[in-house]
Amino acid sequence: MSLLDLLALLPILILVFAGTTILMVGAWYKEPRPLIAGGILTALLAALAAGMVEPPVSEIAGLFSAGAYARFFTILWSLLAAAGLMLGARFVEDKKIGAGEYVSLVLYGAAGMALLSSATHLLGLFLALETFTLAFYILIACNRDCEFAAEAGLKYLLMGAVATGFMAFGIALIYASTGSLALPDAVTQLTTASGELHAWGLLGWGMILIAVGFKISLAPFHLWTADVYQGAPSPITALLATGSKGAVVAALVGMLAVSGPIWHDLVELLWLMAALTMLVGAFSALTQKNLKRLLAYSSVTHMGTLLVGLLCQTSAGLAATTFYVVVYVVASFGTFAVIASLADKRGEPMTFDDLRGLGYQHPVRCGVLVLLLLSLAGLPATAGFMAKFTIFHAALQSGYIGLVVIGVFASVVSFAFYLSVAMLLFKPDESASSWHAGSSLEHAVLAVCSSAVLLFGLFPGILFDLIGRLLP
Amino acid sequence: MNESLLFLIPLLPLCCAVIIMVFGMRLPRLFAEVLAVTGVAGAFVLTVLFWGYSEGEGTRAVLFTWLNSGSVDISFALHFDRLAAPMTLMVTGVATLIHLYAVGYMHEEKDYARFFSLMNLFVFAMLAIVLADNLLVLFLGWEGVGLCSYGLIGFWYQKLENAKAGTKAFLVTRVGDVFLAIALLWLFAITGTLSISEINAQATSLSPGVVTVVSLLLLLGACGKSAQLPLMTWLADAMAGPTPVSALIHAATMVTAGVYLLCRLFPLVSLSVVAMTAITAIGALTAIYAATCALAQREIKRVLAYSTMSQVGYMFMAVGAGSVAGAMFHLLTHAFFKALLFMAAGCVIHLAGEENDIFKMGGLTRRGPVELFWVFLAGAVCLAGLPLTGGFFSKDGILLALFTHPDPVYRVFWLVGVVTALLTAFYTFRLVYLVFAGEYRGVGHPHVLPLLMRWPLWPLAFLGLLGGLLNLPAFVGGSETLHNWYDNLAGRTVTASHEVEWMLIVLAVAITAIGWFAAHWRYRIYRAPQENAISRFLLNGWYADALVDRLFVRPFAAMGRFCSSGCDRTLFDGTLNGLAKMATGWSALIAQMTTGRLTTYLSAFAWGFLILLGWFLLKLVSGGGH
Amino acid sequence: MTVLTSLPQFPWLSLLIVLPLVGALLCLMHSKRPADCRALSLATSLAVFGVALYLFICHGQGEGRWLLYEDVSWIERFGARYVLAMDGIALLMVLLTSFMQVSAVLLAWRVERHVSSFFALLLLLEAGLMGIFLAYDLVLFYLFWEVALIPMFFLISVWGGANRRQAALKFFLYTLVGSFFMLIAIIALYQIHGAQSGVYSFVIGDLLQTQLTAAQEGWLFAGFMAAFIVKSPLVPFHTWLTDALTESPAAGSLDLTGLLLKTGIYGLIRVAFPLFPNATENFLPILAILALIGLFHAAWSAYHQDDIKRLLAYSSISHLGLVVLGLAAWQFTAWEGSILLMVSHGITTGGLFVLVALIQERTGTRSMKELGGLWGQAPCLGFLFLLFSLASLGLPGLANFSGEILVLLGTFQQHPLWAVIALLGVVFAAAYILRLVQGVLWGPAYKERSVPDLTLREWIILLPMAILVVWMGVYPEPFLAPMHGAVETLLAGGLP
Amino acid sequence: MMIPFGHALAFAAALFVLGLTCVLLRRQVIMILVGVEIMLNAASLVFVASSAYWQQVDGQIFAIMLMAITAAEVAVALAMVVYLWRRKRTLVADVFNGMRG
Repeated sequence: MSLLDLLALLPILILVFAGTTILMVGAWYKEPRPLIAGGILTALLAALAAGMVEPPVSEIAGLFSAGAYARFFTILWSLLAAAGLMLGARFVEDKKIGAGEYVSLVLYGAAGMALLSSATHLLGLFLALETFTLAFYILIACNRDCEFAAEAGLKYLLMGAVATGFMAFGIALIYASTGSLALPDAVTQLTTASGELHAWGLLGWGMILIAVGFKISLAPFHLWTADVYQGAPSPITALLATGSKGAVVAALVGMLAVSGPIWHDLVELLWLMAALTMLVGAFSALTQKNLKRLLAYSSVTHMGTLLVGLLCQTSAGLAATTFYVVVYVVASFGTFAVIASLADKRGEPMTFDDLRGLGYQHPVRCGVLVLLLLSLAGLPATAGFMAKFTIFHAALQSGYIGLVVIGVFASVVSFAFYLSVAMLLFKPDESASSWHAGSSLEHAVLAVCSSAVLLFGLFPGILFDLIGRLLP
Repeated sequence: MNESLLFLIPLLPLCCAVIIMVFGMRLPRLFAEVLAVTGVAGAFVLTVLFWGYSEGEGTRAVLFTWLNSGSVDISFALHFDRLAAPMTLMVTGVATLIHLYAVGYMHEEKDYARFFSLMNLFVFAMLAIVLADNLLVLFLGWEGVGLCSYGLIGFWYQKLENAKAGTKAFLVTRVGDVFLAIALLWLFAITGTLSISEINAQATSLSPGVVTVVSLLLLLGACGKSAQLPLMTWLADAMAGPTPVSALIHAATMVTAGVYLLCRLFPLVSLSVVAMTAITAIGALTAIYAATCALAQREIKRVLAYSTMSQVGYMFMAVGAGSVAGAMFHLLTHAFFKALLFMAAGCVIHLAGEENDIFKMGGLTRRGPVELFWVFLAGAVCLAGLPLTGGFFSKDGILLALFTHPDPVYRVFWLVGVVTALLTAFYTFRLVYLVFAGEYRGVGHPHVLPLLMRWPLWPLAFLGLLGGLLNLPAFVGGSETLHNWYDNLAGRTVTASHEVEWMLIVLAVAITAIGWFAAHWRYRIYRAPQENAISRFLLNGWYADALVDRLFVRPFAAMGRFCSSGCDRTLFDGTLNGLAKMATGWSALIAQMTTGRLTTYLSAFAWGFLILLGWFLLKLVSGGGH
Repeated sequence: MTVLTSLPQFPWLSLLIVLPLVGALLCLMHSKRPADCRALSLATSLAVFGVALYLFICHGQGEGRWLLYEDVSWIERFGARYVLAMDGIALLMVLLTSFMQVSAVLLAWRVERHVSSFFALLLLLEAGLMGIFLAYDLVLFYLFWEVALIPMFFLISVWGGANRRQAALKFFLYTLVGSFFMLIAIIALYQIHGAQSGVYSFVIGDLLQTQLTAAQEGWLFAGFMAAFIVKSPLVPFHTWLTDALTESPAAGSLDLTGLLLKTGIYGLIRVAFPLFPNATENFLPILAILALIGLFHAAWSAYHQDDIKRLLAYSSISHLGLVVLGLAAWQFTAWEGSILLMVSHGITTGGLFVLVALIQERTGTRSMKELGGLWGQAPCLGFLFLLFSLASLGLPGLANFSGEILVLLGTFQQHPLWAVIALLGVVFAAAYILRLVQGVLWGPAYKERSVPDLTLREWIILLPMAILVVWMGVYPEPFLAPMHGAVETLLAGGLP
Repeated sequence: MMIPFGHALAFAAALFVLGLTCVLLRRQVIMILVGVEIMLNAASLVFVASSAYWQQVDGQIFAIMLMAITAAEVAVALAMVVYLWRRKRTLVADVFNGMRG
């Protein structure tokens, strides 16, 4: 780890050291506001560092790359952490949670996500994955008042532990069959090696796929999603839904970009999984009576669509997936931000009875929520449409007509439940009880999210060119 | 005066109609009445002034292009020729008199603006038919006339039956209009133009089959408007409208529009023998049908309505026999005496205290002004065809044309014509006796008759009686002025030996006499009418209404129910709701998977691992991990 | 072959789209003061109408394929360009849209609940419609196609009638399923064209030259038709319209029937037919049969209705069946007739919907059993109701007749049987329209209630429509003139 | 003498499956965690075996890293267990089914 490596690793270091110092300070100095402000500043500083500082060396200790792609996602996850802290500020004060612990955990999570997105080595990938998963174990269960939070934490913990087991065993098998952990050659040997060892390697990849399946809630492994999203407090759910899933997908895209089409054996399995995920996600969301559970299942559908993008394994497919990830992160973070901004002493407006006619108490925020839901559904003029358009375009280009049709069918169903929520919010006759007015920080986050969704919807060119330059 | 002023004839009534419609209610009543009458009278005066323009080929006036798209280039154009001139004169003349009568008749009516604007609009539409140069302007008039009759029949809309009668009239005539429209489209497709004169010119070059079918379509179109056999059920109910409306529309002008259409397109229609026999057949059948129905009617106006249907049947027979001059001659004389009869009937109803049923009248010579009886009698005499009256000569001319037609089957039509003449004479005098003879059987007290309701009857009486002079047949020393006036448009010139003509005249006189005496014997001393199956059958017009209702109206409503609730509700919406229910069913099923218990989640994990292992083994076995 | 590069002149077409958007935004900002919102939205729609009129007068008779053309690059990576192009037909549609918008805003003057968002949605709908009529790039066309749905959806679901929510969802999802098939077809076509010519572009002008195999063309054509058939409701797919129309608020139903239905047929003319000429060739008979079935089915169903608004919905379907028949005849006069009929139907049925809304305001009911004798109580309203009903009946001298007679004349020359059957359908129109008029105007007054006659505002909405109805019936020349050139090129197989 | 690589792999796989069945069958949260630990140890066993087979040190480094991560995870898990016990006085996994559907 030469000095140059350290310089290349600057943003992560900022996040981690600041996190630790805030943790220590938090032990004595209980006042939440300055600590949270410090956390936000660190996250923004890290994003700035990732953006400004040109890393001298392109690979850090063989584990992580410091290329443009990695820096882009470091910036994204740091900004996300900053936004997460902004959302969490009021939550921490009301619930009297230790501000120091909260901020440090979020910062560690952000560092983990950034490292995961830039991982080029299986060990680095595993370590980064574990860092932010552990952070989330605690964050999910930190709300002592609501007994669902503990239950959600337990479920996430146990499922995560089993997934870690699978991941570790998968990596071990790949190492056994290829003899190396660095991604590009670990994979190339897989395709060239033959005989019995190759079989183990393939099983290893299957196991990793299962662990990833849990992480981004693909079809058979998605059952935990709804309970965890409902149980966890909204600021945390926002980070969980966008950050953790986005980072895993970013890691997969990075891996595929570096090593080219490696999944030719797994394609049928992935095809089945993608179709199953999209349909199961869409249909289970159709009759939900709780907004957070509905958003959980809708995120399952979105992950299915992302898998379609990954399945293409062409450069167009990867670019489309990256675009989709960014748009999904922005839109879905916004939806949970709206719920977080509405939360007050009585908890959060989740069930459809709370939401009925809410649009007339808080017109602006409900308007933003409807806009974000429409973007998640894929309405043109919002970024969601451009994202789905590129994914379907890439899928059609590489001949997955069947998946595109299933994707279309799932988006029709998703339009149905998104619109029923939109209608519910603006149901004219019921007069709903009014919720919290929301702090200025939350309004800032919402403003950023909604304008980003519209901007990328009307002028997607900006993001397309940026991604074009990122992917090698 | 250049010919573009020709447009003033139809436009004058139109402008007056629009002015009355817009400002009618705001301005004093007198203004509306005066404007209405001057509108029509002005048109009459203009027709007289322009009479010279109708010589020779007539004059053509174009206002502006109406439709211009690709090969279609149709403009608002009028053609004032020798066929149109007398018709316009009759329409505007009779309309003026009827408007004067209407001023008196509708004295107490509050909603006068709507009435007079619709009447003027009607005259405009009728003139559009008469003066049209191309078939589309004729179609415009054709539907306009249908609209005005719909509006005027349903004038007293407070009672729903009147509105229903108006709707029925509009719909039945609309069915006729469809056939006319098909003919119109077909003619345009084969001749490339809709101008009547060009169509008549190209008629000989068309294939006979097409000419026959187009002519039959034109016939059906004409039947719609002239209430001939297949489409006649609306005329009897049309009596729900005020009497001036019946006089103008259902006696003089609208019902004769069908005859005028066939005369206008005579060069085309006459080419097909089949069509000509069909026209005559329909005319004959309608004549006999209407005459029998008139026998058993209880209301004065329904008797006259069926009588009109019968007389128009005569005109169809004349056209079918090839004598346009005969048809137009009967059309003109019929217009005079039938309008007179309707207006007189209006006075009679007033005298009988708004009572329509002739069996509740009687002895009206003494209740009202005595001159009313003489005027009514003049009209009745023309209708019955007493010798030397206008009706006699025109009807006799038609019977002569039928008798002398080369085709033997026309003798049958001639016979039907003679029988109808007998029935006509009988029901006419039945009407006269029941209304005027004996004691007053009704309960109503007589309304006083304003002068304006009595004064216009006289000119029509004279025109009816002296109508024969218009086309006095040669063997009586007449100069057949009307026939010469039409010369090339007049169709077949009827020539017969003296014995035949005298034989027919003697027969006609005998027929009328028999009819009169039979009516005298039956109705001179009043006896209560006995109800039996035949009289009910005739009263309901051979149950034609019930037939139409069962054949068309009820199936239409059934189809409506089938399409709307059958197809839309159950089939289309049903499938959609089915799909929606299926989707929610599946989603409930899947949502149950998340039982909330951790063990199920972990077992799902295990199932996923098992699927992977199974797939992996499959891969190993099948491809050895290629 | 790149079509004309962007003409260096004032971007009129973008103005037509941007103006309503700006108006919508301003309306949202003034949510506290409803009076300002009303005035603002009226001013915006009048301004848009003014621009449309100016274009009609000054650019109405341009020769060459396009009267106005705007072309700016939008997403270089995909080759999707921001292309707006206006020909004679688009000009008429723009004019109709702006005119109906002014009357919709005036009609919505008495809305009380959430006034600012109502007008904002109305203006957003207008922007979407303008976009559909002008867009000449497939992605842009698809974008406006869906964007126009959202305001209509919220108009129905928030301000609608009894079961508005179900109707709104059905309306949205129906169109959505159709347009998703179109999306797949668009991408596939873009792919094939790119592979063939190396130029990856979504502009319809470029995509016209793609050589497609019969199977490919068949499938892509089916994809596009899925969207357009559902939107111009041909019979099996029309149930969404009757529910949406009966449940939508007055101004909403005016826009829905006057304009949204036309986007389906407009899509046929502008996108589906030119792009796939020979697939269109052998689809025309099926289209004609569907149109005829639609004509009769809707007429019969209309005859059976008791709710007058639902009756008018069915009458709209019946009229559009005739329009589609005119297009299926593939003949110059028939096309001009059907486009003229589209415009005149927008005005006549629009007028009827305005009157139905006024009647509902006054009597509180839409069922024919509780209506009757309106002529006595409100003669002016009754007269206009009669005028518009007769116009939609196809009475010569009024608006719909000129369109219908041209369609029939044109269709008869190509397929006499179709024209004759269509003519029978027109008689059925008389049946249900007269039943409507009798139910509403004639007969004894249902119950003694004071039905006030038309106020000044209502006169301002209805008078121009009445004048237009008579003008289009008597002298349709100015409306026919601009579309000669456009119909000429479209009939020539769309290849410029 | 060297144990053949195949045997080591097979043994590790068996160990992994045992761990998995322990996770699936046991009701108590703590016993599920034990199952997970077994699975992780199986993974580190494979690492050590393959590092010996490929004569590389990476596997062993990964094994040590794995120990660290397992320790961290157990720490957090047990903290969660204590927290749950204090709340619900039970550790049966299925008791925590407040959220469903």
